[in-house]
Amino acid sequence: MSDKRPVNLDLGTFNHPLVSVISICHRISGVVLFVGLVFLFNIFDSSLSSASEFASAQALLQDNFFAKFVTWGLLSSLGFHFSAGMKHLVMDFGHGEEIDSANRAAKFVIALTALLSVLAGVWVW
Amino acid sequence: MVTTVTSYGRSGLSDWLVQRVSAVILAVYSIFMVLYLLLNPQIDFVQWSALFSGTGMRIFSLMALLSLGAHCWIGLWSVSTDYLKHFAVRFVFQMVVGLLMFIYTIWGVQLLWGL
Amino acid sequence: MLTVSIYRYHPELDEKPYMQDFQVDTGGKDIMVLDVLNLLKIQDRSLAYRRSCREGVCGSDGMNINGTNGLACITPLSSVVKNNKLVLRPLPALPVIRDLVIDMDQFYKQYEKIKPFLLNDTPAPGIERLQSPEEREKLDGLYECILCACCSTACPSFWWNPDRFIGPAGLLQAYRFLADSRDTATEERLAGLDDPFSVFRCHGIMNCVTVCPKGLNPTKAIGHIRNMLMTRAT
Amino acid sequence: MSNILRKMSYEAIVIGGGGAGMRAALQLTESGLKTACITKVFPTRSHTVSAQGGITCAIASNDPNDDWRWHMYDTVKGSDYIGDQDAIEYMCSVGPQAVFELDHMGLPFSRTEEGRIYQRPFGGQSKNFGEGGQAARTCAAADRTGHALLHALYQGNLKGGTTFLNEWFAVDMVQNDDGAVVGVVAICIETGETVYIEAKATVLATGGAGRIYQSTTNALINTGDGVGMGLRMGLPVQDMEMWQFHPTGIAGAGTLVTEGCRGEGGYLINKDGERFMERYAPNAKDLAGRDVVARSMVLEILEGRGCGENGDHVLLKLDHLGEEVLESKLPGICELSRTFAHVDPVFEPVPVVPTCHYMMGGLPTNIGGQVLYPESESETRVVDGLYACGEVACVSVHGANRLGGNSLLDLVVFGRAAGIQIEKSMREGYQSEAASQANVDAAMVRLNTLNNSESGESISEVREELQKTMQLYFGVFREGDSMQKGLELLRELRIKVSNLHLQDKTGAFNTDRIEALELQNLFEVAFATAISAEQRKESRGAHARNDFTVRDDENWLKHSVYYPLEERLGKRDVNFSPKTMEAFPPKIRTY
Repeated sequence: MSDKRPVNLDLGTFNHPLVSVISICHRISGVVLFVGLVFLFNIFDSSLSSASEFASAQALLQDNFFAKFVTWGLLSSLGFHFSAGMKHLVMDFGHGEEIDSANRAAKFVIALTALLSVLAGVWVW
Repeated sequence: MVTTVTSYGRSGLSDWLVQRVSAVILAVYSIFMVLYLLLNPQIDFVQWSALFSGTGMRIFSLMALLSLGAHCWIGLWSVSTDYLKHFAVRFVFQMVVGLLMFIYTIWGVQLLWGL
Repeated sequence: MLTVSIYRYHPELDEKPYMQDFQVDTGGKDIMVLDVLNLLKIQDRSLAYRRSCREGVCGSDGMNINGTNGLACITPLSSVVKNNKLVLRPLPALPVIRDLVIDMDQFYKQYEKIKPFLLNDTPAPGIERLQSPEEREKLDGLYECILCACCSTACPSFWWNPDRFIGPAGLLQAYRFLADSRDTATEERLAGLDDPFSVFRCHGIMNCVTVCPKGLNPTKAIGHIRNMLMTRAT
Repeated sequence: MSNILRKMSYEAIVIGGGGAGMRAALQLTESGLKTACITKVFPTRSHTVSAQGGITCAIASNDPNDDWRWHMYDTVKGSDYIGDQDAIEYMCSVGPQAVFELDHMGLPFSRTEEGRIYQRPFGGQSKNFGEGGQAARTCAAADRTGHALLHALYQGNLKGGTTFLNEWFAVDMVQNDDGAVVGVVAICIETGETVYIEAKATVLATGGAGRIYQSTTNALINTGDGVGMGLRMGLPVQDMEMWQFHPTGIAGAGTLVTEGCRGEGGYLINKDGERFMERYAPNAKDLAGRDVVARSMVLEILEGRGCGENGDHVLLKLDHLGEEVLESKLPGICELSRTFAHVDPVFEPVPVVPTCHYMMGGLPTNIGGQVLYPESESETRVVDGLYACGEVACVSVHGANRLGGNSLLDLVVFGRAAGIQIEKSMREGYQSEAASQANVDAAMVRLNTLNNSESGESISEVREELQKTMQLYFGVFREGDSMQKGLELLRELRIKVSNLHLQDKTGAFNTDRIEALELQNLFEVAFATAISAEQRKESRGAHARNDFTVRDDENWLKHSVYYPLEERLGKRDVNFSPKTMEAFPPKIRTY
């Protein structure tokens, strides 16, 4: 009988508090960065190979919209992963473990990420 | 209470600690790189490769590389044990992650010392 | 009239769970969700849910109320109902026995894992073991847990690893005994927790703190356990 | 329908997973007997969890000179002299040991500066046999003592390795041809399977039945299952007219506000803001016996000095204690008041009204928890194989009125005692004949009837009618004429109760079936209460009659005994022979 028993895990029906949204996004941004490593290592490889490859990598980042977008995406993910990671570290030291302070911290993470993403956009374009 | 062969240090505490320490190193490295590039918008190949040929920067970069490997492994191992419920799928995923991180590390070392 | 949508499942009659809508006359009063269920039980005798103390101290009637875990008996309609609709589902992640009744075995197993009892290897005195008010105060915010499972079943880490992650409720109790000056099994307790799952699956998501009907803070307790593990290791 | 049930066998079974049941189970498990604790809710959901103020016991923490004999004196006086003095002596003298065991088990008692268990004043407590003023004897874990105690006991049982049959409902006991109890027929609620659980010793620890009243502090599960099973088996019950109305149930909701509130310095006021208990009990004031305070409150309300729009409650003033005291000593009360009375006791008084709280009566037992069958006023015999402890039992330590904090002591002391007695009986070679198929079938009759019902009365309607009737005719104040009217209504209800319609016939977690079975138990308890109340023609303790307003020691310094088969009320002598001291003779009871 127990095999047949359903489990209520219909995530769409649950309320997800801000702090928990931050947490899952931290994870998602981490995975995004991991996937982006292919791109970063290739760029890094080119940039150190020779002057001409350096120039073409530079050109790619300056002219190709797709490359620019990927760069911006990775920078934004990094910004978020970084901010949320800071929140984690702060929590590890025993701060922000109450609902109110955690919510404030979560809002701060969002604000900081938004700012960093905009700055990253300005920088890339 | 729960031991797992594929966990990094096989102790929750060491995994946790490695995750934190590597995070700090990566954070500092990221900030340094971003600031460096921002302050040197007109950077050229000579300056760029000179940066990475200094011993200090090589050590710093190697630390970041190793941190990256550990950080990704622990993070993705944890992701895989959450969502991938089929043993074979999880195992293959973990092997791919492990292999990739190994490749990235060797690749990075080669880049830095190949200059 | 309040529209109440309830998760229904009967193992002998239904292949799959479904949502059933009811209309309930609450008399315009701000009653508790449990009162609504009791009214519904008059309409439909087949509706299954647990309840006992009806005052928030026994932990029987934990359920998912309009998307958030809570105790039906101390959740007034005014605090959850929007657009005149109440949606009741069983607590997440544990198998449903029938309707709003879940099988809590896994939850209790995790509780039992942490050895939820005082261990003291010294002979008991003829009176109580002395404990200062300051030492006793450390147990406040820990011993009050009613094992309703609202926290653990709100925790994504518990959703994915209910057999390996102790979960907030069990960890709160783990710390309750670690923090008790009368307990001498600290080393044994810590040794049992230092693996990648039992404690360290906690990612500070804090859903447990958000939903705890007793206002307790498992996240904090887990932090304390981690600090004790750190101290032990260094 | 097949009558061959699956059989499970134990040496001892405990029915009920509350404080008394788990204390008994722990004792039995530790003694090495193969024991199972059968409980209709997961143990920590039992009603013991709701106890707030504490466990009264002379552990001499607050006052180093405290003496269990003083506690005994208070309890005898509190019982209005129909508490059995040998049992009270046992409870008060063994109490400290039982409480220390709880501490060793891990119960997180509040503490004094010396590191000892914190004790607070409760109603009816005195020093030096009533001569030394108010005592503080109630050991407390903030205002969550019951919760702390129940969890500590569950934890103790986990440590000890007790077998629990969680969410199993006992339907009826099985009696062999010799009349000995040899187990119980029980339903596994999760699957709906019915099983005969065989045991040489069966302990009833099923708690109270406050749900016979409409307004009660009791949990929804307090349906008198043990008393119901006993009565159906033809066992007499004792002092069933004695129902304690707790002075401070939150008006409307019925949830309990501990006497500890008054122990910590709170007091009751009427609509004029008058501290009216000064008039009714000049010495003890708000800490008089619960029966005295409850009656005074009802009188205030009846005389038009009640509070609120309808003048139907009085107020419990706590704000003068200050936020710090309230949050540290009475945190649970603050929480309950905010939730159920929409009042913050830090700023406003809490609306309260006397609410049904505790059943002093129950199955008569001796100190070892053995259920007794009173043959005459002075003769009893033991019912073989059957034990009872806690609220379902009438040992009797509470007599006509229980003192606050004595229920938790009762359940640990006598749960433990029942375990010890069973172990002794087993060591002495107690044996009983196995049940025959007919014996088991007899215990299945009511379940079968219910399962076969095609039509009949609505469970919820009959239950509501029962509760209304009890509330109206058998409340704080009682009167012959109206009780006879109530009895008439109950006789009509009996027909309905035997003709309930079980709509849901399925197996898994069928709460319809459980509620029907519970309702039948409730009815048995209510009927026994009604007969006993109507026939005890005096006022004593919690039993207050407008037509017989004084205590009648000449005729009624007795236990009442209700014999269900003949629907007859008999009497039984009260024990006035404690073992180590002189008995306390009846005195006029004033506070």
